[in-house]
Amino acid sequence: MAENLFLIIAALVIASAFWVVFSPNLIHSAVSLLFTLFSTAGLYIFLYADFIAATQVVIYVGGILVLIIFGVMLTNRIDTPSIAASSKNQFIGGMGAFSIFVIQVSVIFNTPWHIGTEQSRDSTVASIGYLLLNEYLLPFEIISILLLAALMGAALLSRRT
Amino acid sequence: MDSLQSYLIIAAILFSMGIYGVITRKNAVAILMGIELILNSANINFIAFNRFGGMANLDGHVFSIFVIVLAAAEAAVALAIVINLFKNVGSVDVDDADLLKG
Amino acid sequence: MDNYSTTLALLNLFLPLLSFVILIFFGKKIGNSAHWVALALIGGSLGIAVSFFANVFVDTGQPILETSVRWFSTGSFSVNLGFLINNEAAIMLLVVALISFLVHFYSVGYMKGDPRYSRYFAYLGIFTFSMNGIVLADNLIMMYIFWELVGLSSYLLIGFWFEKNSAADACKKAFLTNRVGDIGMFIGIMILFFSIGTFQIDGLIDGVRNGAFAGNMGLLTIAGILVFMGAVGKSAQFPLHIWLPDAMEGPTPVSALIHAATMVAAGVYMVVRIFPILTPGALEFIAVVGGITAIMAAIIAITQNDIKRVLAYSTVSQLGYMIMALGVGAYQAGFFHLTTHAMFKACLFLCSGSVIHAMHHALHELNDHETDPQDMNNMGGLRDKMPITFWTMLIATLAISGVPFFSGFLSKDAILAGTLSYYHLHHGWTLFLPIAGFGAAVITAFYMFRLIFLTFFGKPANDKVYAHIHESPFQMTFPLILLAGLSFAIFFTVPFSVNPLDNHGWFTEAVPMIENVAGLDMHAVEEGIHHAHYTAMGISLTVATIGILLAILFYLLRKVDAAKIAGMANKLKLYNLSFNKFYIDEIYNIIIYKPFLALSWLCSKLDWDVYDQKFIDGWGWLTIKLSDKSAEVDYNWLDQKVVDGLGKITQYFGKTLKSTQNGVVQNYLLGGMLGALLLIILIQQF
Amino acid sequence: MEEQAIAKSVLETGEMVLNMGPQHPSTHGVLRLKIHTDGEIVSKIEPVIGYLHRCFEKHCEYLSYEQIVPFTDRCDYLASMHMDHAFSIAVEKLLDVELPERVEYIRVIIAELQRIASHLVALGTFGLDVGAITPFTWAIRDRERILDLFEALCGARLLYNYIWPGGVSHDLPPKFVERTLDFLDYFDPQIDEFNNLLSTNKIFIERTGDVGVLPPDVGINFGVTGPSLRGSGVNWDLRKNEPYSIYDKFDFDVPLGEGTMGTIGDTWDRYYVRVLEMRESAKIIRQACAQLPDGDVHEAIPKKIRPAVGEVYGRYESARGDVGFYIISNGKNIPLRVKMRSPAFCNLSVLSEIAEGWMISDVIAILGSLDIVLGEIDR
Amino acid sequence: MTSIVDSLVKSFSSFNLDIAVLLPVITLIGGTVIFLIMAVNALIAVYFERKISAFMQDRLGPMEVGIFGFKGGKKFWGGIGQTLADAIKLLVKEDILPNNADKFLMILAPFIIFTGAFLTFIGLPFAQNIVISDFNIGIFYIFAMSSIGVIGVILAGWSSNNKWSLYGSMRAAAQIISYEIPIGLSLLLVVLVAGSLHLGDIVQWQADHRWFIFHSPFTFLAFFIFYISTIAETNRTPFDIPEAESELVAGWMTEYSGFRWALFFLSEYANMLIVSIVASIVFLGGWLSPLQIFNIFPDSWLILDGPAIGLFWVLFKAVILIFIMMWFRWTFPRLRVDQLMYLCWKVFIPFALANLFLVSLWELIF
Amino acid sequence: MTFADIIKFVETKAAGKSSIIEGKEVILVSPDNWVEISTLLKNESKLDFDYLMCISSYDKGDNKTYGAAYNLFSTTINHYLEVRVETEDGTAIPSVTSLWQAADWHEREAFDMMGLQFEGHPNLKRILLSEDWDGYPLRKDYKEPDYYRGMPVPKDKTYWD
Amino acid sequence: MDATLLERFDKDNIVVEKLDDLINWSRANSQWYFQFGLACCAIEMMATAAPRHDLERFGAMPRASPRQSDVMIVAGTVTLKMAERVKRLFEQMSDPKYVISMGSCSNSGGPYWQYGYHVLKGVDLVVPVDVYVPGCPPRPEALLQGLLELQKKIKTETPLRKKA
Repeated sequence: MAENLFLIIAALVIASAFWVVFSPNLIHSAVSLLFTLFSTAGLYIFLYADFIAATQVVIYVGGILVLIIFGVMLTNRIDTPSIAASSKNQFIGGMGAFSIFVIQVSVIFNTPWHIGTEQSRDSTVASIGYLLLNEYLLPFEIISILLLAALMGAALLSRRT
Repeated sequence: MDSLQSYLIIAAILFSMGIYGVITRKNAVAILMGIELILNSANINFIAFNRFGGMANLDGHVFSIFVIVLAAAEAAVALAIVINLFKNVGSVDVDDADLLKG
Repeated sequence: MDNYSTTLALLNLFLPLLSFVILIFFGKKIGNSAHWVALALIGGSLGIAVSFFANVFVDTGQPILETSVRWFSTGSFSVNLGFLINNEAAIMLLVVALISFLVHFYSVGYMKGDPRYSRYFAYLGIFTFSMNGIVLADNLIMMYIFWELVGLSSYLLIGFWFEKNSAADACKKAFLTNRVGDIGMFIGIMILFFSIGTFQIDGLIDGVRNGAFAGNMGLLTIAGILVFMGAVGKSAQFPLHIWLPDAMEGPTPVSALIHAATMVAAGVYMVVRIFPILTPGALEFIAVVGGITAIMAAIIAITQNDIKRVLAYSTVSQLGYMIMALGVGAYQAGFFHLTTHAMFKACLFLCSGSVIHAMHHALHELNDHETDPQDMNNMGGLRDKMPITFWTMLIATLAISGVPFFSGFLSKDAILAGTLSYYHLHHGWTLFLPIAGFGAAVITAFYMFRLIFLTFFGKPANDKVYAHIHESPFQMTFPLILLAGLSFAIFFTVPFSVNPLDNHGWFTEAVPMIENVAGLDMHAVEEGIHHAHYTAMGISLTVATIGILLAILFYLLRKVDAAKIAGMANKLKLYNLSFNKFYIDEIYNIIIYKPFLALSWLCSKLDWDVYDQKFIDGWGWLTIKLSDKSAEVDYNWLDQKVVDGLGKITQYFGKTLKSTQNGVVQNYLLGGMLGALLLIILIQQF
Repeated sequence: MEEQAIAKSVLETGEMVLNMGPQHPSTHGVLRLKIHTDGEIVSKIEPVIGYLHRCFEKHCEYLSYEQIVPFTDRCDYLASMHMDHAFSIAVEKLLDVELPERVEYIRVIIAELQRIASHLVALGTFGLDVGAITPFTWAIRDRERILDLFEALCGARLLYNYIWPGGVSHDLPPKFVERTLDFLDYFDPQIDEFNNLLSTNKIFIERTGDVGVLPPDVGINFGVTGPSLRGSGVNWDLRKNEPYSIYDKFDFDVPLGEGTMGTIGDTWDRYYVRVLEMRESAKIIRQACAQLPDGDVHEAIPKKIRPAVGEVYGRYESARGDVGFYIISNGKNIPLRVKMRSPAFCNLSVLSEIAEGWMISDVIAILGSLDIVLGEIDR
Repeated sequence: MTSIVDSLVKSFSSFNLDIAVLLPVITLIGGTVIFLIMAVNALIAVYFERKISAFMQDRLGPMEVGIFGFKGGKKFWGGIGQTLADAIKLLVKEDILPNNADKFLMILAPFIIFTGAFLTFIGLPFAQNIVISDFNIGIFYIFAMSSIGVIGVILAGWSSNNKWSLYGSMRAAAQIISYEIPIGLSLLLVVLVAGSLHLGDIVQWQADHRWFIFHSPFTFLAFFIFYISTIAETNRTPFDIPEAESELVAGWMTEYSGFRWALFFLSEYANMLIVSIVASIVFLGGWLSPLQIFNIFPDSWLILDGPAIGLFWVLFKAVILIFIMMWFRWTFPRLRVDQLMYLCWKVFIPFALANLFLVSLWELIF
Repeated sequence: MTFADIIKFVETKAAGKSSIIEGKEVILVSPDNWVEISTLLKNESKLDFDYLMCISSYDKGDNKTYGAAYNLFSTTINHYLEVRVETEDGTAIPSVTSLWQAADWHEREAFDMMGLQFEGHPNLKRILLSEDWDGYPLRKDYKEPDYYRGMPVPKDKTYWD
Repeated sequence: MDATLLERFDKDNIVVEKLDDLINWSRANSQWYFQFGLACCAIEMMATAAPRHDLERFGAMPRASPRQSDVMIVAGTVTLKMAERVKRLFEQMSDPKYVISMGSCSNSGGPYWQYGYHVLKGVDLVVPVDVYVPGCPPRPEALLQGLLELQKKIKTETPLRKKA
C-alpha cells in the first residue's frame, strides 16, 4: 500500500512538473507547480522529514507560489484569463535536458552509494534547531542577512518611482 | 521502491524538466518556475541522502532549509526584477530583454 | 543575587536603548513630550547605576557582577558577551548615568522648540546605551562594538543640526578621525587575540601573567600602543585631537555629555581597563602623548575667543592630564581626575550653554543674525543678569583651576605628584612630564579665569543685547546647581574620608592599586607618589595662584593690556601659533593632503609628459615613417587580396554566428548547458 | 527616449476601467460610475446617469398643476413631502395666495419629520457603504415610526400627495401632535445610541475623516447645496438665509462641519452635519407643535389653478439641498414649462472633482456622504 | 495522546485485515468524519450567524422554516431548517461557468480552498485524544495547511474573468499572506515558551503552569494579535474587504453559483471554527476546565476531565470566540485596504516581534 | 443690491449689451454678448454671482426660438438675478462652464432635453438619455419613437396588443 | 441530478415525488433575492428587509451578485436605458430563477404609462415575471405576500420529472 502511495505521489510530481514546463497557459503552469510542490512535500514525509514537508508547504505553497502568481498577474494584461506561455528552442533544449537526464541516470545507477542504517527519530524539529544554532550558526546568520537584503532589494526594485 | 535510487531518479527528472523549462520558456516568470523545479530536485536529493546515508545528524534537512530560504529570497528578487523589466521593456518575454546584445 | 544583578545590568544597558527605540519609532506621535519618555527611562538607568555604586563600599574583593554568555562560535572560535562590573565600572556607570540624566534634563530647556525635538532625545538615548555598553563590557570585542556605536551616535549628535555646513563637516571629521584611531585599536585587539586566544580582559591579563608574551615583550608593547590608539582617537589626544574643537558645532548639552564627561573619557576608561597589560614602554609612550596634549591644548586655549572652543581645548588638556597620569602609573589619580573632571567640565559646558542660550535668545529678539552668540568679546557683565549661571560657572572654574576645597585640587595634585615621582624614578628627559603638568596647570588657571572675566565681568560689549539677556529656565539651571555642588571637594571627601587618594581614602579602597603584569613595578610608583605628594601640593597651589593672579591682572583689572602682550608674543609668532592651534590642521594639510596631491600630480606628470609625450609619441613618429613605407605594400597586396578574402570569410561566419549573440540570456544559458554536457562527456571519456 | 515612450504606454495600459453600476449595491439606485483605476487608486470617475429618467418635465407639459403633485412626490422618493412643499410654494408664489397659519405650521411639522426620515435613510445607507450593517437597520426601524405618523396623516407610507398648492389634503388626525411629541421623546436618545454605534467608531472615523475633502469655494462653484455644502463649513441654509414659509418664527441652529475628525469638509463632516440636523429638526417640530394654531386647512385652496402669464423660480431647502422649481405659465391650467433644479444632480456633479485620487472604497464612502437620490437626479 | 486513526488501527487489528484494505478504510472513515464536522459546523454556524445578526439588528431572523414537515405546516424551532434548505437549494442549483472564464481553474479553485480547510482538520485536536491524526509538529502543520487556501482564492478570482472578482482576489491574497505573519509570530511565542510544536504538549504545559493568555503581559497581547489577525485571515468584518459587498459586489466569489459557491461557504465557516479552536487550545487552555482557575470548586468537580468534558470545553471556548467574531461583523464598519495593510505591517508585526523578544526576556528573568 | 441697482451697474460696465424684458425682473442677453456679461457677473466684486443655481431651457413654441434661463445668486452679497439667453435653433450659446462648474451638467441636460448647443463646452453629449436616442424630448414638436432597440415605446396600449 | 436518474424515474415515482417535495421545499424557503432596487419601490423593499417586516423570517436574504440569487425583485420604474441591463442581469442568474415585479411601474409603467417616453411599460416585456405585486409603491406586507405567493408557485413545480 505504501508502495502504491509512493508511486502515486511520484507520478503526481513528475506529471505536474511536466505540465509546468509544457503547459501553453502560464497560469496553468503555476497551478501545476502547486501540485508539484505539494506532492514533493509528500515525498519528504516518505523520507521522514515532517518538518521540512510542512516548511515546504508554508514557504513554497503559501509564499513563493503566491508571489509567482502575483508576478504573472502584474506583468500581463489581466483582463483576459488566458496568458500564453510560448516556448522556443524546444528541440535543442529537449535534447540537452534529455542528455543531462541520461547522464544523471547513469551516474545514479553506476555509483556505489553508501547506504547507512536508518535512524528513526521522534521529532526532527529539535535536532534541526540544535544544528541551526550550533554547527550551522554562521551560515544561518548569513542566510538571515541574505534574506533581509533580498527583502529590501525587492522592495526597492519594485517600488513606484 | 523505497530506495535511494528511486528518489534520485525523481529528482533527476525534476532537474531535467527544470532545465528544459529554463531554456525553452519565453516568459520570465515561467523561467522562474523552472528554477523552482531545479531547487526542489536538489532538496529531494539532500533529504534522500540524509535518510539513506545513515547520517547521525540532520545536516541534509538543515541544508534543504537553507535552500528553501534561498528560494524565497530568489523568488522575491527575481519577481521584483521581472516587474521592473515589465515596466521598462513593456514585456516579460525574455526575447525582448536583449539589452545585452553585442 | 547574581541573576538579579544581571537583570539590573541588562536593564541599565537597555533602558536607554528602549528610549531610543520608542522615540525613533513613535517620536512623531509623542512630539513635544518626548523628554518624559527619555527622562523616565534614563532616570531608571541612573537609579540602577546608583544601586551599583552603593556596592562600591562593600569590600568583598570580588567584582560586583561578572557574567558571560557565549554569543556565537564557529568551530574553535567562540565569542562571548558579558558584563564585568567592578568598582571602576560602577563609578564610571554612575558618572555616565548622572551626567546623561542631567544633560537630558538640561536639554528639555535648551532644545525647546527644536523641530527634531524627539529625535534629539532618541539620539541621546542611543548614545547613553552605547556608552553603558563600553563601561559594562567584559571583553575587548564587545567593547569595540560599543566603541563604534559611540562613534556612530556621536556622529549623529554632532551633526544634529546638519543643515549647518559646519556641523555636517564637523561630524564627518569626528567620525573619520576616530576611524584612524579605531583601526589601530582593532589591530591591537587582534594581536592580543591571536597571541592569547581570548577577548576577555581577565583572560588577557591572565594570559600575559602566564607568559604569553614571554620573550616577546616588544609585540606586547606594540599591541598596547595600538590599542591605546583607540583612546587617542576617542579621547582626543595629540595628534588626533583635531576633531574635538570642531565638534562644538553640536548642541551644547551634547558637548557637555560627549566631550566633557563621557565619550572622551571612554578612552581613559579603556586604558584603565587594560592597564595591567601595558608594558613600561607603552606606558612611557602614553605618558608622553598625554603630556604633549596637556600643555599644547592649554596653550591653544589661551587665545581662543569662542567660549565653547576654550572649553573644548581645556577638555583636551585635561584629558591629556588623565592620560599622562595613566602613563606614569598614577592610574588611580587619572581615574579620579576623570570622575571629578566629568562633574566640573559638564558644569562648565552647561554653563556656557546657558550663556549661549541667553545670548542667542537676546540676539534673536533683536533680529540680529550677524553677531556670534558664542564669541566672548560680545559678552561681558553678564554677572548681574545671570547670577545662577555665573556662580555655578565660577565654582566649576575654581575646581578646574585646582583651588583648594574644590574637587579639581584633589585629583590634579595626585596627577602632578605622579609625574614628579615618575621623574624621580627615571630622571633625564622625563622632567618634561612635571613641567608639562605644572605648566598646563598655570595656563589652565589663567585661561579659565580669562573666560570668566570676559564673560561675566567688565562692561557689556553691546548694551542692547545686554538688556535682553535673561537667566535660563529652571530645567537648565537645576543641573548647573547640582553639578556645581558636586565640584566641591567636600562631596568627594567628607562623607567617606579626608583624602580619597590617601592610603585609606575611599577611592584607594574602591580602586585599589593593581598589579601590572607586564613588568611595571607598581609598588615603586605608589611609594614615589606618596613621597611627592606634599611637594606637588605646594607647587600646584603656587602655580594656580600665579595663573589666577595673571588673569586678574590682564582681564579684570586691565592693568596689563592683553593685546599688547599678545603683540609682543607675536613677535616670535607665538600668539599666532597658539591662535591657529599650532597649525596642526595645516600641518596635516601639508604632510598628508599636499604630498598626496603632489604625488598624484607627479604621477600624472610622468605619465603624460614623459611617458605619453616622449616615449609613446616617439614610437608614434617612428611608426608613421614605417607605415608610410609599408602602406603601399600593404594596400596593394595584403589588403586587396589576403585581408579582403579573410574578411569575407569572417563576415560569413559572423553573420551565421550573430544569431547566437542576440542578447537573449537564455541562448547563452543553452550554450552553457551544451558546453557542460560536452565537458561531462569528455571527462567521462578520459 | 524610446524606452520612456514604451514605459509610458505600459503605464497607460496598466489602467483598468471598472463599471460600477447601474446595478451595484452601493450606488444608491441606478447610477453608473465608470471608474478608471490604477491598482486601488481611482484616477478618473465618469458618472453616467439617466437610468431612471422618468420624463417628469415632459409630464408637466401635459398635466395640470394639481396633477403634477403626485409626480413631484416620485422625484425625491425619500423626501416626497419636501418636493410637494417646494412645488406648492412655487405655485403659490405664482398665484400669489396667502395661506392660513395652520397650514404653514402643519407643513413645517411634516417637512421636518420628513427631513428626519430622509436623513435616517441617508445615514443608514452610508453605514452600509462603509460596511456597517446594523446602523442601517436601526435607522430604518426608527424611520418606520415616522412613516406611521404619515400613514395616520394621509394613508400613504412613502408617496403622500399631501401638500397641495394652497394647503394640505387633510387636517391633522386626532392625537397627531401627541404622537409626534412621543416620537421625538423616543428619538432623541436614539441619536446618541446611533452616534455610539457609528459616528464615533474609530474605524468609521478612519474611513471618513480627512477623506474626500470638499473645499467651500469648489462646492459653491459646483452648485453643491444642503448638508453636503454645510459639511464644508458654509453657512448656507435657505431656512435661515431666505426664510420661506414660517421658518423665521423658529429658533434653531444650522449645524456646520467643523473638521472634528479631520479637515473641514471631509466625509465625516458631511455625515455628521446630517446627524446634527436631525436634532435641529426635532427642535423645530417641538416649537411648531407648541405654537400650532387652530383653523381650516382648506380655505386657501383655489378651485382651479390657472395662474397669470409669467414665471417663477421657487426655492426650497430639502433634505438634500436647494430644490428649485422654475415654472413658466402661459395663463392656462397647464404650465408651459416646469424645470426642476435638483439638488442631488448638482451634488453628484462634484463627485469626480473630490473623489479622484482616492481608493475605490473611499469613492463609495464619498458617494454615500453626498446622499444622492437617483429619482430626482434623473427626474 | 492517541489519535482517532491510532485507535482505529488498534481496533481493526483484531480483524487481521490486510494493510491494503485497512488504510483506505481508515482514510475513508477519517475523511467522512471531517466532512461531517465541516458540514454540521456550517449548518449550525450559518444559522447562528443569521440569528445573531437578526437579534443585533432588532429583527427576528429565520423563523418560518421548520425542519419537520417540509410539506408545509408544522414548524419547529424558529427557522432551524433554514440552513438545511439553503444547502439543498445550493446543491441543486445551476452551476454557471461564464463563457470567457478559465473553466478548468474555475472548477479547481473551490476544491483547493476546500482542501486547505479539510487538511487542516486532520491535525486539529478537539479534545485530548480526539484528533484525527496526531502530529508532532501539530501547530506548524495547521499553519502550513491553512496557507493553501489562498492559492484557491487567487485562482477563483482570476479565472472568473470578472474585474470585481480579480480585485477581490488580489485583496484577499495580499491580506491573507500579510496576516499570516503576525499569526505565525504569535504562535511562535507560545512555541518558544512551551518548547514544543505539539498541541497536546502545549496544553499540558498550560495544565502545569497557567493558561497562556494569563502567562505574561506579552502572551496576553499576543492572544489579541492572534485573534484579530485570524479574523482578518478568515476575511470577516472589519477585515472583509475581499468580499466587501458595497464595494466589490461579492469579491472573488462574484461569479460562482450553486454547489461550488457552497464549497466556499463551507470552507469559510470551517476556517472560522479552525482558528477559534486553535486560539482556544493555544491560548485558552484547550480542554482544561476554566473552573480550575478559580479554586473555589470542590476537587470532585474537576475530576470530570475525560475526553467528552474536554470536547465540551474546547467547543465552549471556540463558540465564544466565534460569537465574538460575529458580534464584530454586525457592529463594525469595514477598514480600507491601506488601513488594513497599515494595521498589519506597522502595528501587528512590530508588536508581535517585540512581543517575541520581550517574552524571551520574561522567560529569562522569571 | 436690488434688481434695479444690478441693471444700473451692468449698464455702466457693459452698455447696450443687455436689455430688460418688459414687466419682468429679468435680463435678456444675446448669445454674442453672453461671454462678456457672464464674466462681468461672476468676476465683478460688486456683483459676485458665485452660485449658478439653475439653467432652465425653454421652448417658446414657435419651433424656432429656444432659450436658456440662468438663475444666479451671490452667497456673499445675497442678491439674485435671472438672465435669459435666447437663440434660434442651430446657433450656439457660449458655455459658462469655465466660470461656474455647475453649468457643466446643466448645459448637458439642456442639450439633451432641448437640443441647445453650447459653444466651448468640454463634453457636450447626452446626459440623461442614451447616446443613440433620437430627438430632443422637451421640444414642443417632439414625437416619441415607436420602438427603441426593439422595445415598444407606445403612448397607449393599442400599440402593443 | 443526472440524466439516468431522470429517465429511470420518468413516470411518477414515489421516491422522485418525495425528492421533488424536498427540493421544492428548499427552494421555496431559501429565496435569496437579488436587490434590484430601481426607484421608489426600492425604499419599500429596504423597509421590508428591515426590522419591522423582516424578509429574512422567510429565509430570504439579499445577495449582491446575480449568480448566487434565486429571485429578482424588480422594484421600481424600468426605463429604456435600464431595460437591457435588467435583461442581462436576469440572464446572469443561475437556474432556477424567479422574478417578482414589484410596483405599478414595473408591472405596467404605472403613472408614467401615458407620457413616459423613456419608461418601459412593464418589465414583463424583457423578462418573464412570476409574481406581480401591485401598488405604487406596494406596502411591505404586499411584498411579503408576493413572496409567499411565489413560494406557493414553486411548490407546484416538478424539478425532477419532465413537465407534464
